[in-house]
Amino acid sequence: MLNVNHLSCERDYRLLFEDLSFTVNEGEVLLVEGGNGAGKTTLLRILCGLYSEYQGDVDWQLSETPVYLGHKPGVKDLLSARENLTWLTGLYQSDITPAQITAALWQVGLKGFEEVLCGAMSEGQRKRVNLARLYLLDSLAWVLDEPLSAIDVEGVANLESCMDAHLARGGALILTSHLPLSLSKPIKKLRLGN
Amino acid sequence: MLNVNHLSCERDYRLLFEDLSFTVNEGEVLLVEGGNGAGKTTLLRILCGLYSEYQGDVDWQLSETPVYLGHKPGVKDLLSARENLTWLTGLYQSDITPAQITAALWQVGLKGFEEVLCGAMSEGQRKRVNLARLYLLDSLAWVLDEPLSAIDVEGVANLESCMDAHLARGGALILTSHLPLSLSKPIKKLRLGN
Amino acid sequence: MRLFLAVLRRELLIAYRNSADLLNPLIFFVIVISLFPLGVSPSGPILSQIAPGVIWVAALLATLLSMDSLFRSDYDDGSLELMTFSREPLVLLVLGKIVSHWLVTGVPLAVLSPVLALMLFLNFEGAWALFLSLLLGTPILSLLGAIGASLTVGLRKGGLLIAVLILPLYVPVLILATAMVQAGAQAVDYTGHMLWLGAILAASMGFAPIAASAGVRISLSR
Amino acid sequence: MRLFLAVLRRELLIAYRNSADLLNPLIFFVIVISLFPLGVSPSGPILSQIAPGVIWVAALLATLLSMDSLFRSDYDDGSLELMTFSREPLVLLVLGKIVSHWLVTGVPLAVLSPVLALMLFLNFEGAWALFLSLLLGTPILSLLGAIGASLTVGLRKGGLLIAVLILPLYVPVLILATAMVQAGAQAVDYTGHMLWLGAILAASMGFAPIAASAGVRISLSR
Amino acid sequence: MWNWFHRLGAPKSFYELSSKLLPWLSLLATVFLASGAVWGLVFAPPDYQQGDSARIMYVHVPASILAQSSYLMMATAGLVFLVWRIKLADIALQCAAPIGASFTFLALVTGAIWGKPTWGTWWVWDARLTSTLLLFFLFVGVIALRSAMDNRDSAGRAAAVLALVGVVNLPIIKYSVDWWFTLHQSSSFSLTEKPAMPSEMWLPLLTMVLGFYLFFFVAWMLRIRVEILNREIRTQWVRDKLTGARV
Ligand code: HEM
Ligand SMILES: Nc1ncnc2c1ncn2[C@@H]1O[C@H](COP(=O)(O)OP(=O)(O)OP(=O)(O)O)[C@@H](O)[C@H]1O
Ligand SMILES: Nc1ncnc2c1ncn2[C@@H]1O[C@H](COP(=O)(O)OP(=O)(O)OP(=O)(O)O)[C@@H](O)[C@H]1O
Ligand SMILES: [Mg+2]
Ligand SMILES: [Mg+2]
Repeated sequence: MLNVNHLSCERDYRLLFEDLSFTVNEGEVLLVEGGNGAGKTTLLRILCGLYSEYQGDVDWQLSETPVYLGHKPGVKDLLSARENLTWLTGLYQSDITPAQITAALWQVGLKGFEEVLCGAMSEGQRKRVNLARLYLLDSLAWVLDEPLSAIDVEGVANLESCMDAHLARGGALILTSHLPLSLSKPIKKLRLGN
Repeated sequence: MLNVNHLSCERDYRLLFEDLSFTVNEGEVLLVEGGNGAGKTTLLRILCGLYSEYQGDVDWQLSETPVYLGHKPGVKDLLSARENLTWLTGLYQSDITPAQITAALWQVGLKGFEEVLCGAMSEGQRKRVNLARLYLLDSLAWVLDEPLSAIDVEGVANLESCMDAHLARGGALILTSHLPLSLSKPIKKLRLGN
Repeated sequence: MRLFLAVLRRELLIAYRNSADLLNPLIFFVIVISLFPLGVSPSGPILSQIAPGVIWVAALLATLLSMDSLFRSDYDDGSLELMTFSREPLVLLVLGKIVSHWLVTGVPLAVLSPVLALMLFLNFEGAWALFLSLLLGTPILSLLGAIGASLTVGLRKGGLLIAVLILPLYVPVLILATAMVQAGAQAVDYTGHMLWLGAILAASMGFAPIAASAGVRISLSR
Repeated sequence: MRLFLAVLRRELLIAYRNSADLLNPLIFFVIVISLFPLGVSPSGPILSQIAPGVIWVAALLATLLSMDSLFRSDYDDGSLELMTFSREPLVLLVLGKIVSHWLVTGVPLAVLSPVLALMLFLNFEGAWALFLSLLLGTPILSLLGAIGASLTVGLRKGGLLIAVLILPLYVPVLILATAMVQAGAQAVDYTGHMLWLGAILAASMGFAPIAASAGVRISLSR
Repeated sequence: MWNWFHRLGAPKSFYELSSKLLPWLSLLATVFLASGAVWGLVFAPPDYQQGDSARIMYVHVPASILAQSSYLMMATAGLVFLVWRIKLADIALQCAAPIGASFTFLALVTGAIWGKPTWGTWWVWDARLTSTLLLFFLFVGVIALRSAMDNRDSAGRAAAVLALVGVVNLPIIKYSVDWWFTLHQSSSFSLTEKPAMPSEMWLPLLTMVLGFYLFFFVAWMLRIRVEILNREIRTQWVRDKLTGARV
């Protein structure tokens, strides 16, 4: 699904990674490891075309765009959870019903918060609104930058099963995480930094 | 060191906690637990006088102000790591030397990044700059909101030993965390939310 | 197209949510204008002479400064990067944001302007011409302003950098429009001015959204 | 006191780091002023008549809009809440920020103003009076503006809300200063005006920092 | 005195008290307004130079007076809220702002209408007019800030601070505007040299002013009561009230 060849990148004179080549196929997980500042976020942004100063080539065999989740919450403080999610998913697909939105919000444990403005939510809740996209979008490629951070313990378990489901239906998953991750499938690891 | 009596707080019509009473003494750790949206951040902000809509009373027997670390990085993108740290610590103490600053930055693993602007740092590195305060300030009360999030594995171990040292010298520690925490001292736990 | 409407709805919803934001450009407009009699002189002849210029400059500033937040908040909370992935071209989204901005700022300004014109002792014909000029001119302001907004988003520079970038581009509009109003005030025919404004509007319609979406991509890859 | 200096150093360092920010108010000031000959009329008599008002209104706007970001970025990255814990009173920090703001905005404006005055055909005496009035007036603008900034920080409203809140409070300064310049231009003695401006400055010195730090605390407890 | 102050400060007791006062106040208000209106518009003599157009004065002047004093009251409420943290004061401030703003607006409009026949223009940059306009802006500022903040408590305190700052500046503004106007005196009209009013004119005017005051208080109380119900909706006594109202 994704082929990366001879990818290298440096940011202000510090070489982050060099001549990186890997592939990710249907149903595979790639965990990008590395300490703080190793270049995980940079790599993921490159894969999604959000950062362009690199050598080498990245190509997706994919019809739809990958789902990207970054460090920033990506939700509007002035919109309610429902409105945010409707908008966020609407960017990719036009066939999502309000009922599905509600269901997704419940699945990320925001039952009762559907109409609360995201500005009035806690750190983790805001992140959950953004994560709820994963239950709705049928893109086969997920690129998630520290999806587990700020999420509580049940939340993490929840998310892992969601990822398992995604892999089971043949999706590909590229993510970073500083916490241990337990998935049903074997986890391919890519270590950045020395 | 800290006495809290009959503390209760609600945010837009949702009761977060009610009639909370606890004390934290020298050399004690209080871990505030609870799911996303349970009210951990709110409680910590109340303890630090950053949020004022509550009933009950909070009193510190403490000469200096507690060290607070919140969800936000708390560093200026346009200042270098050194400048940020100098400024942040200068707010509390006036007797900190450049040498100490450098040492602290090395201890949080930012060797080589002293002069890099924080805007050009990764999520975790930015957080580390803020955490470096803990090595410099001699306030006996630390109030840390998810200090471990976005920090890599070695970083976490590092931080835990730093906390142990703090407790050993009779400091008090109040923190929240979604990751497991291992300290030498027994951890008092306070669970919020149902 | 569906998406274009979705953007429109979202933007208007947000604007409605902080309705203060809706009114601010308007109030700003009024206040700035009423500063001039205080600063210059309250006498009718002088004021009626400077009225078109003053009102138009105020309109320029009101649009431009409200413009600054066009992409800012989307950038801050990261929803701007998500937009670049959308299933339809980014240009459409940008255009949606611009149109909604015009609806929320430009139109009210135009509607209110005659009152202010009268307060500055402009005659009715002048006030009417002013209204028309603003109706034709403000969309141009929004379009051009969007380019500046897209380029400056992400640099935390307050509203001033964008003003510095874009105000020079506004000069032709300003000159045309004020000339038009003065013509109107002297009961001279001003269809020529209107045609020119129309032409500029059409042109900027064409390239501004493209430039703006390019600007957004540039700001994001940093 | 040590801390006051620390704030000053930090603020100036940051301003120097994005030196664009340093120049923007200035350029904004220049551009806005140069819009008037275009919008109103290039004729000398008219311009010299409106010059004091125009320049001062431009100064008002330049200060106010640069003001908007006074606490904003500190709030966004959370360093504002850390400041409230400092070992010395918050008022001191706030005052430090205000002073540095004046140093990077007010002073340059004042220094540049005579040139613009001459461009608008104001005579030398007028230009000199203008310089003095700005030197005395801009600190007041920074002080009052800080109140607005402290109250609106954390609301993502762009620079307009603060303008709406604060511009009315600027009116006395505007009136006094422009009158002073006009007096100067007609070679009338204007020590009276200067004394008044000084009095207002002293007064706002007294209460503005307190109000502003109260505002900061309010904005933070959310 | 003190605990009376605090008891009144409790929304519930204010609600009770106001429900006793309201009928009387509203009655008085209607009486004053009606009699004043009839007296002023029908029986009072026309102005000797302006004729009947001057009768709008009976609306304009009270409105203008109210505009100013309502800002004072609002600011006082703000002070009380900041000093003693009495919730009621916050509610009072929030409710006073729109009313005061509308009175100011009324003063502007009636003034403008009056200006047309007397000065031949809708608007002149006369000292009084200008300072009223600025007063209107101050009101708008408070309202804008109030509505811009989501969190209620901090919104209240912010609005209070702003109102106080405004009140500190109000005299400076009024003075400077007057001075500015006299500076340009030659170039414009003024309201300052008005003929002393005969008693047949100022008595009805006085009645109208009182009527306006009463009306202001009535409107204020009504708004406050609604707001109280809004905020205390989850408390027992409100529940009882509502259920009681329903049956
Ligand atoms: C938009 C236009 C106007 C505004 C905003 C305005 C505003 C005011 C204000 C603020 C007052 C002071 C009330 C007080 O405290 O005593 C006032 C009083 C008055 N105004 Fe106007 N005014 C306007 C137009 C006019 C016009 C056109 C006239 C008629 C020539 C007029 C005649 C008066 C009179 C007779 C009083 C009562 C004087 C007194 O009680 O001291 N006003 N107006
Ligand atoms: N600014 C706000 N305005 C109104 N309500 C808020 C605001 N911030 C948080 N809340 C509410 O307060 C509750 C507690 O929020 P808080 O941030 O304390 O949770 P938390 O325990 O820190 O969660 P997390 O683990 O996600 O950080 C949440 O339910 C949220 O809805
Ligand atoms: N905006 C930027 N400008 C310049 N350099 C940057 C920028 N952001 C990050 N860097 C540099 O790129 C390197 C990698 O940053 P990146 O964010 O990819 O790290 P990361 O692996 O995501 O770290 P973390 O685990 O903390 O998120 C860092 O060393 C940092 O110094
Ligand atoms: Mg990262
Ligand atoms: Mg939290």
